[in-house]
Amino acid sequence: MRAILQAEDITVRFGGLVALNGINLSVQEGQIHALIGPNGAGKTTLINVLSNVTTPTTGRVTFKGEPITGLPAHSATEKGIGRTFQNILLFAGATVLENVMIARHCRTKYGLLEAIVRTGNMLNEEETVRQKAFQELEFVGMADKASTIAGNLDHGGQRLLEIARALATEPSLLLLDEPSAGMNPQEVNSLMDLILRIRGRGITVLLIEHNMQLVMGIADVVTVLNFGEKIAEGTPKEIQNNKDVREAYLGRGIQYA
Amino acid sequence: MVRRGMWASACGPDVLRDAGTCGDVLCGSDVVHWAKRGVCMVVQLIVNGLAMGFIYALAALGVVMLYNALGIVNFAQGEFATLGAFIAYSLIAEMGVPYPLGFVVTVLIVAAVGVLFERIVYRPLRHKHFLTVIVSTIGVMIFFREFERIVWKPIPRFFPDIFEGRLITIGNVVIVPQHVFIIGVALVLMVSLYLFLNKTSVGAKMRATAQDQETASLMGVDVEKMIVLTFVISACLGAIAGVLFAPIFFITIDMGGTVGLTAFCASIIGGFGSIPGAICGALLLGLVEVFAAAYVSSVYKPAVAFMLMIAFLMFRPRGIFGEKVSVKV
Amino acid sequence: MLKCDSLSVYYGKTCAVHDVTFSVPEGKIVALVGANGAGKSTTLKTISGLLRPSHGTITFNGERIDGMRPRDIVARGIIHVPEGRRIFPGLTVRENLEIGACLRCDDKTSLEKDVEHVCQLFPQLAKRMNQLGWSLSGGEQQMLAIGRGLMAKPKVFLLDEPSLGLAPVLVEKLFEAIKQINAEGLTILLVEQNAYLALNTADLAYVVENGRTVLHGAASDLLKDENVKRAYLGG
Amino acid sequence: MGRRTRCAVAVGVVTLLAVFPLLGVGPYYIRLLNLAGIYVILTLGLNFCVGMAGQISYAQASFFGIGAYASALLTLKAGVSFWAALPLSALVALVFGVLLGLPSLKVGRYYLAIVTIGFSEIVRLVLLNWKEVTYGAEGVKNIPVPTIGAFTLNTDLRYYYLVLTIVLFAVFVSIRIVHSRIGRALHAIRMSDLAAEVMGVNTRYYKILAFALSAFFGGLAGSLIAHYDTYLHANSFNFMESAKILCMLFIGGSGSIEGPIIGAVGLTLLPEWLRFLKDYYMAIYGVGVVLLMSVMPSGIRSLIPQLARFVQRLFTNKQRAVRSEH
Repeated sequence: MRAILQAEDITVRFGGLVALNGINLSVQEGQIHALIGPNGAGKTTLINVLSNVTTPTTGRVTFKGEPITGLPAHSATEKGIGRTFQNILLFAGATVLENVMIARHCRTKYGLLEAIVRTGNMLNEEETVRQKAFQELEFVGMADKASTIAGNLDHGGQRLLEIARALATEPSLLLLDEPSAGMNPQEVNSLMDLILRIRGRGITVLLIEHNMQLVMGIADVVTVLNFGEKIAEGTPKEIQNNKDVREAYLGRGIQYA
Repeated sequence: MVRRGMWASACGPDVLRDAGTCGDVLCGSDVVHWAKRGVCMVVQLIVNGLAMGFIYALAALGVVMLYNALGIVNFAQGEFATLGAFIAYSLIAEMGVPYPLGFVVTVLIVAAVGVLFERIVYRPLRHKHFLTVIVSTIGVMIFFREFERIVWKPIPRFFPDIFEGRLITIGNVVIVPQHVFIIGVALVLMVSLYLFLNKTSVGAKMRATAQDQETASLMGVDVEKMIVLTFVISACLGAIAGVLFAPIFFITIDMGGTVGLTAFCASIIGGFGSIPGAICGALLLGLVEVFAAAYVSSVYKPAVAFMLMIAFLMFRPRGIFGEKVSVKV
Repeated sequence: MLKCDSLSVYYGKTCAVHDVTFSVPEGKIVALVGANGAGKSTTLKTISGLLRPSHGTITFNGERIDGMRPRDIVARGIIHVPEGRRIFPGLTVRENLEIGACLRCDDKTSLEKDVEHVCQLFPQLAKRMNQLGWSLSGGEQQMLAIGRGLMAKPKVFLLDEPSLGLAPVLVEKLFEAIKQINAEGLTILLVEQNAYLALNTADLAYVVENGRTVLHGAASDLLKDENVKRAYLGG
Repeated sequence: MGRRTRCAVAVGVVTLLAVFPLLGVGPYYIRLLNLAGIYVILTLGLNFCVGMAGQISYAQASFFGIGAYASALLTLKAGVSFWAALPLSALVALVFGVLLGLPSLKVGRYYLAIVTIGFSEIVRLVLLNWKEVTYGAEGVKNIPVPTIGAFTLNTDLRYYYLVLTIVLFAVFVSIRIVHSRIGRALHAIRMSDLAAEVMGVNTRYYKILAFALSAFFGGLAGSLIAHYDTYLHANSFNFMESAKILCMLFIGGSGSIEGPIIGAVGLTLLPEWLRFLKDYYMAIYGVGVVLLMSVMPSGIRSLIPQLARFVQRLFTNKQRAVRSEH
């Protein structure tokens, strides 16, 4: 096994606030890696750093052995890092299919003139875009909703669409920010199945989650953050029995008379 | 159809520049040392620049208060100034109302327009896309201009000088009393606005509403009323700027546009959303404009504000006092 | 005292709260427990008048309050301390507190007394009276938010995620203060993601899942419930 | 609609537009149509920037002016033929579009609005004061009329076909861009800058591209107006002109192809039909913009689906009637 992504000594400061403090994280290829911790622990900030949305104050990120810190976010996507957003960030006015088609952008090449002249190459690429977009919708089970306006989907549907959209960028690492938020237990079950199927495609998954059932059920490795610092890392079992984690997050430690 | 430049008339009769160089005439007859004449001109230019700066500052305060409270920029803001100037002209010059009374009545009328603006233009657009808001305020701007064109006809009006052409002479320095008057009124207004916002409970409620409408309503603040009040203050500041500005230049339909856009530039230079920043930015712009017109070229005066603003956006986007804006994902 | 009956709330087309029913007896701490996005905060926002329910009723001391303006609800003594503290960053601590009391037409001395009271409860705030809100630490901001709510002399307190992003030590202190406020006679409806903490603090609790109340009972019983343990306590 | 029907409709519309002015329309109305066509090009151009990419721009009149001056000066001073000056002036405008696009990477929303206003004001002042090149406040006179061999486009009707050709070109290019990865990328930027970037769209590049395309179309329109009016003055390309184009775009419906066309044609012809309003026209226009924005924020275009359904119903009813007769 080898690390697909390596973050070294990541520190992020916003003004006086330290959001992340010297985090080291290594994600192994082909695994499901969960990131847990209380709200405000810096999990989303870390995901933002890994997807190059936020530039860290110090530290470096290497993806497949190549440094990616400081690159614009779209080139991280091109290199194979896909992501979803905690506060669902869909193209709400566009249809479900259009949402996924936009995500194929970095896997198509034709330019302005080809678009105007409509060369054969352009038409081929467009055909592939449509096919692949449909495939991803089928993969997450939303093909029947292709022409729905994304903003009109229910919460669970929007989360799935975000995943389909991220998959359409052909990532080798998928970052999921609270994919189960707002889903009911049945939806969570099928989400767990979906995440396993994503790994089955050879895609490494790094996810932020609050739902312990999901984390403990499918994660290979769990990292716990608290106050911008890594307080524990290990298998789900190890984490559950870790005293620090219970105090900071799971909450066993706080007792009242 | 003759299409007129928006600022064409504003840069035409450059009264300011004449006032600035009048030192040549007044000091020149004496046997004054050249350098001394230079100094006296600089002092006069500073007074001119500050006067202009304070007018921009009043308008900029209106812009910033509205932006802080509602997150919108009203591109028709400058029209409050034009409207104020025209109404004051009608009341004072045409109907013979005494200046102080005319001034107050003008401000009251424009305040009422501010209330209407909130009801008719802002409310229906509250949660719309910012582009829609921008286009809508263009509509308002067109309406105001055409309304003024119909009522006051497109003839430049000259507002009577309340000081009847007297000049203040201190040594070799000649100062136009209107400039001093502008600086005085603006200072008094700023101090009272500061006291109102910071020392009264209504002021605190207004600031609370500006910072977080939802939470303010959870505290029992009447958010709607505070928003209307913000519009009223913003409109009043515009109107006052217009009335003060009127005696310096001709009153034209384009006048407010210049003041309004310069005020935006000033608030950007100061750091958008910062009240002290807007004031400093406005004073800086007033001074730079006057000095550039006197020493470089008056032809490009209307663009000075924009050039300075673009320079700031390029090299110091936070402005003089602005805080760092961070994007939240 | 406060009752919600089959409450449903929509955000646009998506249903955030679906048939939520619960009641808050006087003098008790009642907790709403559930995962992120389960509809707990939406419920609180609906009670305080920020959102309008599409179905169901909210009654306070027998009077229907659903659909009222937030102002009128505040005037009846229901105070919502919002999620994420939401203190006014550009106002001083004292001004923040005074805004909290803005619907009371009290004189200066009684206001001053209440400010004193808040300072006794949270001694850290006393030292920072003239600082601006944003300069406070997270814990102090939460204290200020609660203090600001107390200034309105509430009858019912709606607390939304008070432990959010706070260090465990601070959380402990904060919850002691909450218990103290309750002991002084204030009824509290608590929304908390940390189920363990919530169940340890509350007298009664309701479990909310996907915008429905699925389980309720005495907090101590729920703490022992196997399902609750598995879903929310990570056990 | 299938490919065939679409082609048929397109051919029909083009034929109609080509034949229409020959049916005894007075030269005054043809002049209006020419102006409408020029505004269609301008508005379609602005649509790339504002409608599709969501980047506010008050500078369309400047690109219009830059194109007009470039074309006029190229023909007058450098002796270039109109047919070369037309694309060249569009390219000159494009370069300025890229220049203006650069700050759009740093600032957004209201800031960008002010930057573009500033840009257009600076352009106007330069055109007005750079006497050696632009003839300053006198304006540019005697701009040559385009010729094809011995044939001169010196009547409104003859110019009509030139304008029509460029309009069709603009519409064609717009349609092709909308239905491509470029159109999708621009649209994505409008909906969410951040999401677009994370989905792999190089938002910097596409924002600049949007400005460049806007400017290119603006330049084309400028060249057309210069050789049509044969006289130019810098003050025509002012803030209010930009505001007017922006209003056309939003009243028609931004982001689409039909919206800008409806807006530009409608607002050019409307004053003619509303002549009885005289001086009040512009004031009512202002009020109209405000009302329309609050009632119909996506423009008149949003009426089209309803209209289409209505027409379809009429059509199907007729068919049914025909069938039942048999």
